[in-house]
Amino acid sequence: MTALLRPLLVPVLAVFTALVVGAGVIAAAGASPWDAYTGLFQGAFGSARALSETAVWATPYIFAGLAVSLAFHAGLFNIGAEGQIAVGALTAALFGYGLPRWFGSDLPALVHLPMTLLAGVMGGGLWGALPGWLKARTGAHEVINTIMLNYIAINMVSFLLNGALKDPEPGNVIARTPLIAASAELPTLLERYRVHWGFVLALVLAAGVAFLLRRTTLGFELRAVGSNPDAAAAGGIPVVRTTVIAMALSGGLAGLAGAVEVTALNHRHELGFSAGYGFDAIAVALLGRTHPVGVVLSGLLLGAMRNGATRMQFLTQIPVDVISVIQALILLFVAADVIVRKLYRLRTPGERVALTRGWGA
Amino acid sequence: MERRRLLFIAAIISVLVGVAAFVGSARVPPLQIIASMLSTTLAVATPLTLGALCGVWCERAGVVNIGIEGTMLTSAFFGWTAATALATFTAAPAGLCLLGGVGAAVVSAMLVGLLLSVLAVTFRVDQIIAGVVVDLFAVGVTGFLNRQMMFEHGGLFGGVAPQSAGVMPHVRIPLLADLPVVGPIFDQQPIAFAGLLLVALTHFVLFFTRFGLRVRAAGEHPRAAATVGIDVRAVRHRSVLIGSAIAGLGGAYFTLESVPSFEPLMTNGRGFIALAAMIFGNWTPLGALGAALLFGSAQALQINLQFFREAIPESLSFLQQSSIVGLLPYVLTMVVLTGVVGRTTAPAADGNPDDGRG
Amino acid sequence: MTTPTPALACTGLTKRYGALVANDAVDFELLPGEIHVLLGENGAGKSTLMNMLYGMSAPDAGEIRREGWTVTLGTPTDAIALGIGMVHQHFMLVPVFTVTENVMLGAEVTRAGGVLERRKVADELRALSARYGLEIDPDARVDTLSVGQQQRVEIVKALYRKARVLILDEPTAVLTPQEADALFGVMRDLRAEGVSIVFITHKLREVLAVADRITVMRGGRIVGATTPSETDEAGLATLMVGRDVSLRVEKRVAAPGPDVLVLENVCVEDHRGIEVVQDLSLRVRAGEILGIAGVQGNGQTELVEVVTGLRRAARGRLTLLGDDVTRATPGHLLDAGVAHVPEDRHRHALIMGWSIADNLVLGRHDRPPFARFGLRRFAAVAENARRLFAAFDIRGSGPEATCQSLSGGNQQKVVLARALSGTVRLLVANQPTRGVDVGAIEQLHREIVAARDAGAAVLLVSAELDEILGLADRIVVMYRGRVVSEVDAGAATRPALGLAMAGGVGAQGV
Amino acid sequence: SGGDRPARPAAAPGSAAASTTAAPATPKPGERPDCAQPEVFCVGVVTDVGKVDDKSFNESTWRGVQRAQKELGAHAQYIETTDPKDYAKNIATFADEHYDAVVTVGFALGEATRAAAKQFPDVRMIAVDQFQAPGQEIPNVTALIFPEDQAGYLVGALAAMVSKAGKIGAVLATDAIPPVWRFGEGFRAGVVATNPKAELNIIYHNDVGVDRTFTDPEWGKTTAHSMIDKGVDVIFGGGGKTGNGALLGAAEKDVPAIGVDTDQYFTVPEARKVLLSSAMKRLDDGVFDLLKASKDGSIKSGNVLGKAGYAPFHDMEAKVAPDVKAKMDALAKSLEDGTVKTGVAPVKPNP
Ligand SMILES: Nc1ncnc2c1ncn2[C@@H]1O[C@H](COP(=O)(O)OP(=O)(O)OP(=O)(O)O)[C@@H](O)[C@H]1O
Ligand SMILES: Nc1ncnc2c1ncn2[C@@H]1O[C@H](COP(=O)(O)OP(=O)(O)OP(=O)(O)O)[C@@H](O)[C@H]1O
Ligand SMILES: [Mg+2]
Ligand SMILES: [Mg+2]
Repeated sequence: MTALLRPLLVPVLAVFTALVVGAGVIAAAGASPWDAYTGLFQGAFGSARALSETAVWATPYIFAGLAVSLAFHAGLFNIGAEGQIAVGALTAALFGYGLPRWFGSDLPALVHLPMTLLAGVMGGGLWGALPGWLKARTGAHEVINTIMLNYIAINMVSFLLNGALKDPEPGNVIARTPLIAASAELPTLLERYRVHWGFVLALVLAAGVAFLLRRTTLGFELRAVGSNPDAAAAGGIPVVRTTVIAMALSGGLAGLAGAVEVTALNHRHELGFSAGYGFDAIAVALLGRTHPVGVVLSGLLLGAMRNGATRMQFLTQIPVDVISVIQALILLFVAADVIVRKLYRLRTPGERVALTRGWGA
Repeated sequence: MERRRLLFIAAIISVLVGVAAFVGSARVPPLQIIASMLSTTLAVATPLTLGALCGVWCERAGVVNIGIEGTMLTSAFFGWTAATALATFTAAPAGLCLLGGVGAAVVSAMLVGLLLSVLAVTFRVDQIIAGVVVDLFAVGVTGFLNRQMMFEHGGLFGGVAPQSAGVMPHVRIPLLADLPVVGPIFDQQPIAFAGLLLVALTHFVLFFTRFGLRVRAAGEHPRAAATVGIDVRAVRHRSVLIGSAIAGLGGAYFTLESVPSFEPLMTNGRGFIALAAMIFGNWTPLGALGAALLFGSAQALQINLQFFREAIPESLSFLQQSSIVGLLPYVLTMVVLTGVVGRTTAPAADGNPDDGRG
Repeated sequence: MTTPTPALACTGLTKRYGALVANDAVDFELLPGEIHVLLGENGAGKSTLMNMLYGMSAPDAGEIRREGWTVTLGTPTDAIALGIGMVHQHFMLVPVFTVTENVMLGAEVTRAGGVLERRKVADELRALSARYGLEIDPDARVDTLSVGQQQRVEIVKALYRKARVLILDEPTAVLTPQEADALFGVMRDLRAEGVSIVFITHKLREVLAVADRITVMRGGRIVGATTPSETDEAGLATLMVGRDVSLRVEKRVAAPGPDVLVLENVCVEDHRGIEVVQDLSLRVRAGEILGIAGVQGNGQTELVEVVTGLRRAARGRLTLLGDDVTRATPGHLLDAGVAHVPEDRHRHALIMGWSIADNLVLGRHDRPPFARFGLRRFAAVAENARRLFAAFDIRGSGPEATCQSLSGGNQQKVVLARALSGTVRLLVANQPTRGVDVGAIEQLHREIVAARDAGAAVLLVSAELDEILGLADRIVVMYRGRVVSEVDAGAATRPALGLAMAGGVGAQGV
Repeated sequence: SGGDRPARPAAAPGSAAASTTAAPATPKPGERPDCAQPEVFCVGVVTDVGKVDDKSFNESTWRGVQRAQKELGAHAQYIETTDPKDYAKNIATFADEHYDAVVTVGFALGEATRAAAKQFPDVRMIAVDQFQAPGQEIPNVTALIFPEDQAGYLVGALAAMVSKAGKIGAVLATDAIPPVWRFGEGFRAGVVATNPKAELNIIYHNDVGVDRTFTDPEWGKTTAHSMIDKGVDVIFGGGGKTGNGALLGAAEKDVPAIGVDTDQYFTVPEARKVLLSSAMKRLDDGVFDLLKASKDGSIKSGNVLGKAGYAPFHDMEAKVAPDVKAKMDALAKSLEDGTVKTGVAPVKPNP
């Protein structure tokens, strides 16, 4: 039991410490930390609807957190989840409203929905595979390329949403696609609540990623390339292909985050909807120690914080930015675990996990 | 090699300026368009140059800094807050308030830099993660404090929209500023001039002084530096602080030189473009300036294409959309990274926490 | 006759790394104007001792004296100020800096404002290098220099700082015999000027050639002292290892079969695009060990990379058992029965943070019995590990422990065990015993011979003449990317091979 | 502008911004009123993706609500939206607490507001900038819309009359938001009607994401400068802080400028010396009036047209010729009584 809980120790202490510091910030802002955190808790877990909304918020976090984690395991830092989400959402929306038109008839949901989700996976996957390929082939660092592709994605999506893919309905002025067909909608889990099958899919995929990494030869190869690409190459593992696959899978997961938002919630893609998921996903992955189970837990935590923030603001009128501050603090304490370990006088483990290498490597 | 890169950059800038002059020639004299492009380019390039210089300083010493965006955002906020507070609560003349603001911007940027270097150098946290922490922090803290100070009651300005101290005055260099076409280069605001000066200064310090030699050694081969008695950590801390101070000036550009107000997220990703400019410029100050000017001219072109939109044929009208011309810096950076246009080489120990100790 | 005050001395110097005592109460004296050789097997603690004397690491106990004065060396700066210079086992040069910049780094000459005086220093360097016959171009970038030239830069670096005590940690490991001889000339000149030198080497010939005095370390302790006139190579070897050493491998005469690997006119470029293997042709037959002798850096690494598919030949043709494998991938070659023991086990062979069991299947992880339908089968992986642990006498805390936790020798056993655990048609072993102690070496050699006897072709690359002479059935010598000599093992002699390795012309006739 | 000593807040009498000083502080936590009580009037504000301190439509709305707080004794709270998927949840947060009125700010909330209105028929929804198509009105939704085109038309005419070179520029955030587009098109119509030969340049930021286009004053200023460099001598800046940036750019080059939304004489003091006027839409007044009507039960459903017009000339009073002033007065009347039409569609037609 203690062995199972041990990896949770530092993240839990990091969250705790961040909340304590956050309480100081809230108090300094003239509000009661007790009220604020009560609101946060109520808003996140206080009712059936709150729980449902927390799951809704957590869903994209889990997908995107898994995306970033998977790349980490292959020694790659995917800062591009943001762009991959946008592209995945766009392609999913396109297939969601476009497929029936191209076929000239309605499609059964059993066909249409999977194809729509798959379109999102492919869109995000291609967007992720490109920097993977560039990295493996030319050594161009994936961090800078994924950042660049974020901007390219946002501009491209903006261009398409204002032009070719814009909802032509008279009266529409917003840069958004038409509504997807009902057959492409991802149903909710429960009557009257928004929590949807995407959440279940996220949990399933977390298990899937865990399975992939641990039980499959592909996962073995991914981790080998991530831990020591030279030894992997000498061991006959095709490093270029594996790197591309890793980034494609990572991008695909991020794309799925976008696709699920489209098919389950918004039923269309609208400009500027994925503000900041990409960076949040990094926090989710790191807080979850890049382990799929950890990612699910941290995705739920961050989702709860974002969701509960509404009620916190309602009760205290504390600006929601305080959540960003707390989130940064959590990441700070997780990344610099030395601080937490010193603070709570924990032993420092011998091994250090190096997540990335320099630009050149 | 470096010359080739600079020539390449100059060529692209000429093409961009040429396109604008050509497209608009029916309505405005080409020379006037070129002068206008030049002045827009310089303005847009200023924060990019300063941000890229920050990157050069940090990464030359071996510390990857993807927190430039956060550094600039933070300093933009504190610079403006300080200047405005001085203007509101003291009788100091506007110039002094602005100077105080610049000071606050630089100091706050250095504090952010200290956070980065403590994480990355002292604790040897993964540098990219340290940068992400800085960026997240900056967004949260500036958004939060901006609300607290500017809007809420009990805030610094008691919920009143405060009077700002205005922006930095233009400095005209006599005679030169009156030259045709290139005149705008000599009629700018202080931070823009400082940017050009700092490029030269950084180039000089990095490549011609003892400190620069040690900075570069720390970024190339920290262990070798340590064996000749150089305190690599100290060098890295100092470099990050110097770089951050320069980024602080870049932040000050937004709120004290460009416009007298702060808005949450107002740096709008320019820190990341600055990072791209640094890479594009192959980690050299001159290259960074060139790349910043290139990106600046891309934006200038975008504005000009919209201005002259009726001169663009219908079939090409999508070109004047900001989301298309706006892609230029990003696409160019990716192309450059592939090594097509002369390979970029990062300092060998960039991102490597090894400091020759233990 | 009174003994002069030692230029540098220490008493009771101790250094621990966790449970490992790297230096155990070491007493050491360096007299003025002597060349003092420090000898010892790998891991004996020589570098650790020198690092403490240079201020690079702090002793846990003990005292250091410079010319009789007790000193504390907190950083290299302190050591440099006391006239101590060190040339490290691995070069400490910034590749993109010029020679001048590298030499002045940390001891810069500046004008007002900290502006570097490059010209002045470059002129000083010219004078300095002329004086000691160390030709170097002060304005050349270090990454354009040969290893030997870089070595000279390192020495100039120390001399420039007016070092009176010079520590040379294995400076000859990467030098050709001629370069080494030139270095010895410099060392003698320096000695004549009163510079005291500590010289670390593994090459017994060199020891006898330059030493005034010899100190031997083993297991972190000083175990003996002698002088060249009192001993010979065999005596030194015994002193080093603590018992009589016989590096002769027991093996039958080879019974070579058909060609397994054939290289025809192969040319290979290194990462800089320089052709480091030129027009090389050779064949390795089943059941024989072909030894490639040569000083490191003469193209052997690149040759091995080509043979194992990690690098593409620029020109030429490779065939394996009759099939053209010029463009084959490492995975393909692995499947075809090419086993590889890379030169650098940490970098190219092992995933240090992984379990030994997983490392033992790396490369065959995706094939039955270790995987089926893309799914791994852990039972088979564990069984494999159990079997190889027993067969290769791997000593560690168990298959699930990380490779990190193994000693160097045992890590190398893991690499060889993995290489030999499948069907092996061709074993490519590059420096298979580097950094490995004598006991392990004997076992590793036995396994290689056993693979040969089972019918595998073996391509053995080694810089150690003894290893080549002991193992190989046929020997080729590589020099500057070419085969300069090919002989039967029975006919080979040390001097002849040594001459050929140094590029000597007489080698051809052997 | 650098030379002027900025005035202290105390020295800015009657400024719109300063009026917030008098508003009561947000209620202390713990003393939450019971909004279900009929005599307690509770107002909630849900912002678009953006903050209540955006110096733009969110803030103007909040100022109107604050006035209701002061004058009607209303209890007011806001929730800032961080992601569009929260629109519904945020509205429901107020409805669940039995708030009497919920003000939803911005066009993008249209669908969520209508859905919430059906779900909570007892809550009065005040839908700012959310035009209700005829025949689709919902009983408890009151849309507050403004004739931005008329305000734009007025200042367009002003610009055309003031411009000497006949070159006029408009720097606007985005044409994806209908009110901004209508300001721009109204401006265009006004310019063309007054001086058909005038050269009009409208540049939209349209950069990354709708929300970001409103928060880029640096771009606004740079763009204004680029226009002025090419001979433009009147600048119309609109769209949050991006537009403000354009005004500041004009001020720096001493070129007459026209603001938008509120009387920007008070929100961008640095541009006072060049600020001709502003195309105003009285969001705060409109919201306050509707809240007052909501409280006393006289509120109507459907679309309610708020006030729009142009702001006084302030410091530029002396520089505007008397005949221009007269023409402006006349034009304002004609627009109001419908004798002059702007010809601008309620929303941007699709390509
Ligand atoms: N930084 C360190 N941390 C832990 N152990 C170390 C460290 N440095 C050296 N050691 C260990 O101390 C012992 C002595 O190492 P040292 O490098 O001094 O050997 P050496 O005699 O120089 O060997 P070689 O001939 O291979 O250079 C070895 O077992 C080595 O692994
Ligand atoms: N730099 C280092 N940091 C930490 N541990 C080290 C370091 N170098 C060596 N070690 C550890 O010190 C021990 C001895 O290492 P070394 O490589 O010298 O083994 P060795 O003496 O060659 O072993 P053997 O003789 O048993 O083959 C091993 O446990 C190794 O993991
Ligand atoms: Mg060893
Ligand atoms: Mg050693």
